[in-house]
Amino acid sequence: MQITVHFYSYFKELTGCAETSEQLAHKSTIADLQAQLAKRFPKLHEMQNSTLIAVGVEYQGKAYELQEGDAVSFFPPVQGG
Amino acid sequence: MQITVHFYSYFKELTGCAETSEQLAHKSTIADLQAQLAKRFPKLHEMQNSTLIAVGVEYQGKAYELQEGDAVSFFPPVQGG
Amino acid sequence: MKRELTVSPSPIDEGALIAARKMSSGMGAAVYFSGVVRGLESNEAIAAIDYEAFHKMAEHQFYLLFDEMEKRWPIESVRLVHRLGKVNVGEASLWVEIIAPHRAESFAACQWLIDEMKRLVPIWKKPLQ
Amino acid sequence: MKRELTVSPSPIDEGALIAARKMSSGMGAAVYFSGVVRGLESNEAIAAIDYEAFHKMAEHQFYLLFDEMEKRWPIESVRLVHRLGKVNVGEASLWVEIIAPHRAESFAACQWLIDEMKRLVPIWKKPLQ
Repeated sequence: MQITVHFYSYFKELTGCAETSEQLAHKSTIADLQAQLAKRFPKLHEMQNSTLIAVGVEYQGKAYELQEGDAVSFFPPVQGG
Repeated sequence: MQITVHFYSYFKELTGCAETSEQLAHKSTIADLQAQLAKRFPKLHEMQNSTLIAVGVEYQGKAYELQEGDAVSFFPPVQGG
Repeated sequence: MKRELTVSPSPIDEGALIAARKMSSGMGAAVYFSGVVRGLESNEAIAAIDYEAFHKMAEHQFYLLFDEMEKRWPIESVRLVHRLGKVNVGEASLWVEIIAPHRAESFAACQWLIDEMKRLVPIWKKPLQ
Repeated sequence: MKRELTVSPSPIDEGALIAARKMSSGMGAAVYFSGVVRGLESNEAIAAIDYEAFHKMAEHQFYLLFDEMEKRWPIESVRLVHRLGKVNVGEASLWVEIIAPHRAESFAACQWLIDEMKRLVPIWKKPLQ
């Protein structure tokens, strides 16, 4: 299945892109997606302990099971105000 | 010595006046002044546990030793805001 | 710490006060509190509150509180307006502005100042039907 | 609880926002917070901050916070404005208004909302020299 991936803030600099798409096996989780992205984006992988993850507009954890067409966002700690 | 006494808020209703003056012996304290006022203003006396007392623009306690010309104010708990 | 205190019967023009705000470039936080006369006092409908002050002492006690506030927090400026006389339901009787480097101290100082005012500043209210 | 949320690059006109305030007669407290861009960020002089948002998620997360706030406190109304894009030093990037019956809940809700925003709402800043 195909998943759209978005990066925000300085994660765009770390990956060199704002958006990409990944092919994943059926029933893959966010953790699986992260493992796959780690190979392409080692600098993103280094930030994994401070990475926030959303699917659509909701926060989700690493165990979240992805579905075809999901838009997953990775971003650093937020800083509004 | 002569002391000016002011009442504020509903203490004016309790005493029927906004201002009065009292003759006191030299070295009299606020407690002495209160005892003297209690005779004239029994309704004021009833409120003594919730009475705030100032000399000039500073709060003072019952042991404060008054001086000729002092302006003493008696008032109920404040309610600004 | 800059101080600006107004204890007077004039209506509080919050827009004009905001427009006159001055903050140096190190300041990141402005907190405001507007206390507005409610239509109920002790569960009875009222039309207004009449505020009475021991004016000279009220100002003195406010300045003492400003002195103490300055010792406790790195506040750049405080402005406080308290109305006297008749204040109708829906009108502001109290307006406070605290300007500080950061949010935490601006909120803490503003709440402390109002708490202390309610304990120490000789102003009283009488509900008017 | 009434909600009004603006996440946009437009400057925040605090005077106009105050002038548009609506409070029912049971409300006694309005608290405001203005967050202003400081001239120093991590001890370095800056000229502005560039705010980036995941816009759709930011709005959604703000509304989730408003829902939660309504459960916790008897708030009549919340208005929140967050700027995006370049905000110069001395300009407000955040403006919040909370209207409630009493002071304590208005302060508590306002502080809670800003704390939670800083934890959950996807907005980021980049200092500009």
